[in-house]
Amino acid sequence: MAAGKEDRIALHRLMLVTRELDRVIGAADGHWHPALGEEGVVAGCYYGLLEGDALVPHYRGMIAACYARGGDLRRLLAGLDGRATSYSRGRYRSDVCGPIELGIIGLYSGALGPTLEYAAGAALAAKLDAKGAVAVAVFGDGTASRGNFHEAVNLAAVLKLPAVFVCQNNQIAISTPAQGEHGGRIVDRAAGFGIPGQLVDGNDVVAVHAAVQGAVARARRGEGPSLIDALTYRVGGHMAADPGAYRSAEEVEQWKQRDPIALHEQRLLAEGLLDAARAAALREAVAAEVGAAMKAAQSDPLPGPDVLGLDRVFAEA
Amino acid sequence: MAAGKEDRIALHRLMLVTRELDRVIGAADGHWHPALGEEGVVAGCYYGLLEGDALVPHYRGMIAACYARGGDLRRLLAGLDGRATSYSRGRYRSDVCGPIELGIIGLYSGALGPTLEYAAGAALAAKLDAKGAVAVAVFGDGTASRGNFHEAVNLAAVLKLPAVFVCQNNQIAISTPAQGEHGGRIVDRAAGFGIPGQLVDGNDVVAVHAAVQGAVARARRGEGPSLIDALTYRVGGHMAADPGAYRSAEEVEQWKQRDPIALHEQRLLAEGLLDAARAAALREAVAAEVGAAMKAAQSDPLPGPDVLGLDRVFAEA
Amino acid sequence: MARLTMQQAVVEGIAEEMRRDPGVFIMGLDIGRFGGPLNSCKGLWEEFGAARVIDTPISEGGIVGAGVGAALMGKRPIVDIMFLEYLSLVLQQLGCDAGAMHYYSDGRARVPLVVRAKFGVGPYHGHAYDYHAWVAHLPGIKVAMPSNACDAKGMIKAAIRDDNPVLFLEHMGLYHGAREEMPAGDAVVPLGRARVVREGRHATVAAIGAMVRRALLAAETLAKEGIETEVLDLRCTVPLDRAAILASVAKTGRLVVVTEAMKFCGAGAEISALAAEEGFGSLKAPIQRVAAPNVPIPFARNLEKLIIPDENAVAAAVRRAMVA
Amino acid sequence: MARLTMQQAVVEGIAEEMRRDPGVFIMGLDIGRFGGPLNSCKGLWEEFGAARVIDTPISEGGIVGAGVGAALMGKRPIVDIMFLEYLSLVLQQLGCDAGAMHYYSDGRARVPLVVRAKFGVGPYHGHAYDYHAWVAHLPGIKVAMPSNACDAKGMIKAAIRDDNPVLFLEHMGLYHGAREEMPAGDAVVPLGRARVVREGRHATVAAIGAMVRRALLAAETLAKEGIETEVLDLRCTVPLDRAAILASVAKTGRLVVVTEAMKFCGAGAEISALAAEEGFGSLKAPIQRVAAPNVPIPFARNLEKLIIPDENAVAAAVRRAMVA
Ligand SMILES: Cc1ncc(C[n+]2csc(CCOP(=O)(O)OP(=O)(O)O)c2C)c(N)n1
Ligand SMILES: Cc1ncc(C[n+]2csc(CCOP(=O)(O)OP(=O)(O)O)c2C)c(N)n1
Ligand SMILES: [Mg+2]
Ligand SMILES: [Mg+2]
Repeated sequence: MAAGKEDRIALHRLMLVTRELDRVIGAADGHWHPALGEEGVVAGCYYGLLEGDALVPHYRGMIAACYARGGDLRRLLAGLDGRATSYSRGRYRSDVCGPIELGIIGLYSGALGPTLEYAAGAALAAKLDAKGAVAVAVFGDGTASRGNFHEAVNLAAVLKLPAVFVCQNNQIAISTPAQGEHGGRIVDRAAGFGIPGQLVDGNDVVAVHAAVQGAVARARRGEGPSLIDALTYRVGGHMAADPGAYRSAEEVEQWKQRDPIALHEQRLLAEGLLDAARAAALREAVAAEVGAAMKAAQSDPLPGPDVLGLDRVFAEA
Repeated sequence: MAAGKEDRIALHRLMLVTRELDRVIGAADGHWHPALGEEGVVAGCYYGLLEGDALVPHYRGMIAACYARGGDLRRLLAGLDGRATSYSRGRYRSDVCGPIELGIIGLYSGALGPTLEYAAGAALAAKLDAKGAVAVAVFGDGTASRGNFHEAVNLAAVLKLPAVFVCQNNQIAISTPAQGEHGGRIVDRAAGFGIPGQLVDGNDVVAVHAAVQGAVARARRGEGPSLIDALTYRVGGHMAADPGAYRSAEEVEQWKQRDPIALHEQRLLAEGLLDAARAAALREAVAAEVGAAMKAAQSDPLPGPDVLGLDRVFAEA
Repeated sequence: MARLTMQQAVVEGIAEEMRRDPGVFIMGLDIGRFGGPLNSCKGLWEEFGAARVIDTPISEGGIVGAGVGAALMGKRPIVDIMFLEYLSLVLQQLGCDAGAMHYYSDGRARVPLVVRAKFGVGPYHGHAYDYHAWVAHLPGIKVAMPSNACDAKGMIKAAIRDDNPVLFLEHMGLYHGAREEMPAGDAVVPLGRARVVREGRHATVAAIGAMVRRALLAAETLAKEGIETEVLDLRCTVPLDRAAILASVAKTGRLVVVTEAMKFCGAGAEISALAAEEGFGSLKAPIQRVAAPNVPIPFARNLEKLIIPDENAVAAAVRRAMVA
Repeated sequence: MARLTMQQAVVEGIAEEMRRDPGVFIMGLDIGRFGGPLNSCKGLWEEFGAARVIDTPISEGGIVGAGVGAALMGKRPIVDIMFLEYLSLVLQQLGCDAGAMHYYSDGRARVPLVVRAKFGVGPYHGHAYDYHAWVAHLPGIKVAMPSNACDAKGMIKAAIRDDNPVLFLEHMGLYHGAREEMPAGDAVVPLGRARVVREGRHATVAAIGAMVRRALLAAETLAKEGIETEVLDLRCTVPLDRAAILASVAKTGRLVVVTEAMKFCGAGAEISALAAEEGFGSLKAPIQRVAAPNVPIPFARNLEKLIIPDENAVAAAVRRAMVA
C-alpha cells in the first residue's frame, strides 16, 4: 500500500509537526519526552487510519498521534500542564493520554504495557462489529519486555483479531540499551505467535507507512494481527532535560545523519513533489501553527475547584 | 548427554512411579491432576539434577518431581489432604508445592506463571555464586500464555542466566486445545529471545532427558538459558474426575498408542537392558512402594490446632 | 418460576442480558464447551455460540485488558477470571486503569465491564482467597457480592447494565447450594443498596456474602438469649450503603462487622472506621470485627475451618458488644 | 558525620549492608550507570559494579519474581521498582506468593527480599499513588515508610536484614528535602516500632510518611489554641505498632489518623478500626480520618493540591475531635 503524492506530503507535514512540538514543548518543560529522530515511525503509524479505527499510541509521540486523528492542538497542548481547556479539563495529562473521543486509547496510569491489551480488546470489538475497523497499537522496545506484550499479541493471534502491533523501536529504554532490554530481536517474536513479522526502517516514513497500512489492510480483510518492528533511534534524551550521559556521542551523531525528516524531504525534492520554496513554506506554516497553539494554550486558565468532581468518579446511567 | 544404562533404568523407574502415583491417588481423589501419558517429560526433566540445583516443577507431576529429588513418598502423599506428617504439616498442599528443603520451588498460590520468574531468580543466585548450579523450570503449554513466561525467559536471556525452561506441552489447558492457547509453536518463541529452542518428543524419555541435560550442561558452562518444547499428550482428564467430553476419543486413543512407558520398556527390552521378568519385578516393586506409602499416609494424623500458628506468619531472625 | 441455585441464577441473569443486548459478550478460560469451572457459564456457549462466548488462553491480564478495550469501544464485556485468587493479575487493568478512565477523560470514557470471580471456602478445596478490598480501595470500580441466588441474578443484571467496571464475586460455598424461587420479570437489584435481612434493636451485624447466613444463624441463637440482632446484608462493598449502616447503628448502638476476608486492612476495617467516625454518637460499645486472621489460608480442612468466621464467632462478638 | 537527604540516606544504608554482606544485591530498571530515577541508587554501581547492581528490562513481575527466587536460594535481593504505582504488577509475586512462603513451608522457606518504591506528591509530577494498603492486607510481608532521613537509613538497613519480604516506601516529597545528621555507627531502626514525635495530652494524631511533618505543623498551630497534640510517627503499617497507638489513645482519648493514600479501605481505616475495637473505652470523640478522597489523583497542580491532606486539614480534624 504505497503512499501517493498527497500522502507523502502529509507524512512530511506530520513529521514536521512532531519535531516542532518537541522543540516548542521541550523548551518549556524539561519533563517532556521528545520523539526527536523517531518522527518517521510516529508519522508513518498515525497517518492514514480511518474513522472507527482504534488507535493506541506509544506515549512518546502521543500528542502527534492525537493531532493526526484531528485533535485540536491548542487543547492538546493545554493538557501538558493540565489547563481547563484541555480535553480532560486538567484532570489528566495529555502527553501520555489522548482523548477517547478521537478513537484514542491512551495511558490512564503510569504503567506501560496494558494498553497493548486494550488494543486487543478494541480489535475484538471491531471483529464483533464486522465493519472492517482495526486497532493499531504502538509501543516502545522497552515496553515489549512487559508481560502485557506477550498476552496481548498472543490473544490477538489466537482470536485472529484485526490488530496491528508496531514497535517504535528506538533501541533504548531510558538508559537501557537494546541488549539490556531484550534477548533476540523484537521482530523475531512474531513467529512464536504464528503471525507475520516485519522489520522496517523506522527512519523511512514511507516504508513505515507502507508496512503499517499493509498490516492494516490484512487486518481489515479478517486475516488477523501482525507485528511490525520499526527500527529507529532516540536522538534526544529520555526527557528534554536528560543529557543522556550513558551513551556514546558518536552513536547519536551517526543516527543524526539518518534524520527521517531530512531523508524524506530529499526524496520529495528529488521526486519533484516539493521544491525548496514549498519545503520552507511548509516548515514555516507548521512552526506558526504549533507556535500559535502553544502560546494560546499557555495562557489558558487552570481548572477551577469545580473540575475536581469528587462525585464524578462513577459514570451515571 | 546421552543417558547411560543405569540412567535408562532409573528413567524407566521414575516413569513407573509417576504412573503408579496417578493410579493410586486418582482412585482416592477426584481432584488429582494425573500426568497420564506425560511420564516421559516428567521423568526426563526431573531425573539427573545435582544437589544445589533449583527445580521449579510444573504442578502436574509435582509429587514425582519431589520424589526424584529424594522426597519421602509417605510425607509427600500425606500432603495431598494436609496431614500432620506432610512437609508443611498440613499448612499447604503437596500436589502443587514441593518442599524447599529439597531445592524445590513450588506453587505457593493457585496462580500459574510466577514460578518461572522464581526460577530466573534461582538461576541468578546460582550465577552470583558461580559454582555451576542451574535452575530448571517446567511449565504447561497453557501456562506459557501468561506474561510471566515472557518476562522470565527474556530476563534470563538478557542476564544470561543458567536456567532451563521446559514446556511440558500436553497440547491442552483444561479443555482448551493448543490452537486456542497460543498462536505459533512454543519452541518458535526461543528465537524471539535469542536463545536456543529445541523441540523434543515428550513421549521419548531418553530424548527429553538428553535435551534437558544438554541445556543444563550449557547453562552450567555459563552460556545462558534454553527453551525446550517437549511435545506430549494428556491422556487423562484435567482432573481424575474429568471425563474429558470436550475432545475426540480417537485422538486420545492415538496417543495412547504412543505410551511413553511402553515405548521405553520396549527399547530397554530390545537393548537387553531389561528382560520380561525384571520389567515385571520393577513394576511390582514400584507398586508396592507407592502403595505402602499411600497406605501409611492415609492413616497419618491430621494437624492439631497448634499447627495453625497464627503468630508464625513472619520469619524470626 | 424456576427454582435456581446461585450458579444457575448468575448464568440466567447473564443469558437474559445477552438476549436483550447484542453488545454483551463473555470471555474467559474454558467457558465454552467446557462450561466454565463449577459450571460458571453452563449453557451460554450452546445458546450464544463461540462468537459471544469466547474461550481464551491463560492470560488474565490480557483478557481483562481486552475487556477494558472492548468496553471503551462500546461493548459490554463480561470476563470470567475463574477465581478471585487471580485478582492481582488484573488489578492494573481492572482497578488502576479502568477505574480511572471515566474520571480522567472528564466523563467521556465509559468502561461497562464486568469481571466475575469465584472465591470462598466451600466444597471446592482451594482458590478461596478474598482479596476484594484491593479493588474497593480504588476509585471508579464497583464491588458486588451477593449472599443468595435471587440477589445474584438481580445484581449480575445490574452489573452488566452498569456503565462502570464492576467486580462481581461468586462464593463457592453458596454456589451449588439452596435453590431459590426467582422473581418474575426483569428484576434488577441495584448495586449499592444494603438489605435489612433481620430486624433487631440491640446490635447491628453488618455482613456480606456467605457471612450473611452465618449472621442470621447467630441471630437466632442470640434471640434465645434475649438479644435482638439486626442483620444487614451489605451486598456491595462499593458503593457502600453508608446510610443503611449508620441508620442501623443509630438504632442499635452496637456494631459487629463480619467478613470472610482477612481482617487487617480488609473491607471490614472501612465499615468499622465509618461508624467510628460518623456513628460515634450512637455507639454504646466497641465495634467488633469478625474476620479471618491475617494468615495464609491453611490447606488441611480442619485448620481451614478454624480461620473462617462461623456463627459461633459472630454470636460471641455480639455478646462481647452487649457486655461492654 | 555526614548530613544526608533521605535519598542519600537510603543509598548509604544500602551501601553499608552491601559491604557487610556479599549476599545483598540490587536490581531494577536504570539503576546502574544512570543511577536510578531521582538518583535512587546513585553511586552503587560505581562502588559495587554491574554484577551486584543489576540493570534489568521493563519486567516488574519478572524482576520481583527473580528477587523472590534468589531470596529463596539464600540471597538478600533488593529490587527497585521505581514507583509504587507499579505495585499491581508485582502483587502476586511479592504479596500473595512471597508473603505466604514462610508459613506454607512450615517455616522452612525464607524470603529476605526488599522491594523499594517511590511515591507521593512532591516536586516530581506523576507516579504519586500510594497503594500500600494492598500489601498490608496480606499476611507475611512488612511495609515500611520512613518520614525522615535518619529513619530512612536505619529502616532500610533493618529491611535488608529482615528475613521477610519488606515493601520499602520512599516519599518523593521528602526525597531531596532537608539534610539530616546521620547517627554514628551501625544504627538500625527496627521495623514495627512507632515513635512519639511530639507529646500531648488532648488528642493523638497518628501519621505516617510525609504526613508526619504536616501533623507536626498542625500541632504547632493547635498549641497556640491551647490544644496539646500528641503526634505519632507510625513508621510501618506492618507490623503496626498497636501498643503505641492504643497507649496514646488511652492517654488522650481522641484519635486522628492521617495518611496520604485514598481514604476508602486505606490503611487509615485499619488504625481507626483498631482503636474503635480495642481503645473504645478511652475514646471521647469520633475518630477522624484525614486522607485523600477516593478519586484518581488529578493532574493539574492546583487540583492535586486540593486532594492531599495538608496541615490545615489535620488541624481541622483535631478541632473536630476536640469539639465532639
Ligand atoms: C510498567 C512500567 N515500568 C516502568 C515505567 C517507567 N518508564 C517510563 S518510560 C520508560 C522507558 C520506556 O522504554 P520504551 O518502551 O522503549 O519507550 P521509549 O521511552 O524508548 O520511547 C520507563 C521504564 C513505566 N512507565 N511503566
Ligand atoms: C494464572 C492462573 N490462571 C488459571 C488457573 C486455573 N488453571 C489451573 S490448571 C489450568 C490449566 C493449565 O494448563 P497447562 O499450563 O497447559 O498445564 P496442564 O494442566 O495442561 O498440565 C488452569 C487454567 C491457574 N491455576 N492460574
Ligand atoms: Mg525505547
Ligand atoms: Mg497443558
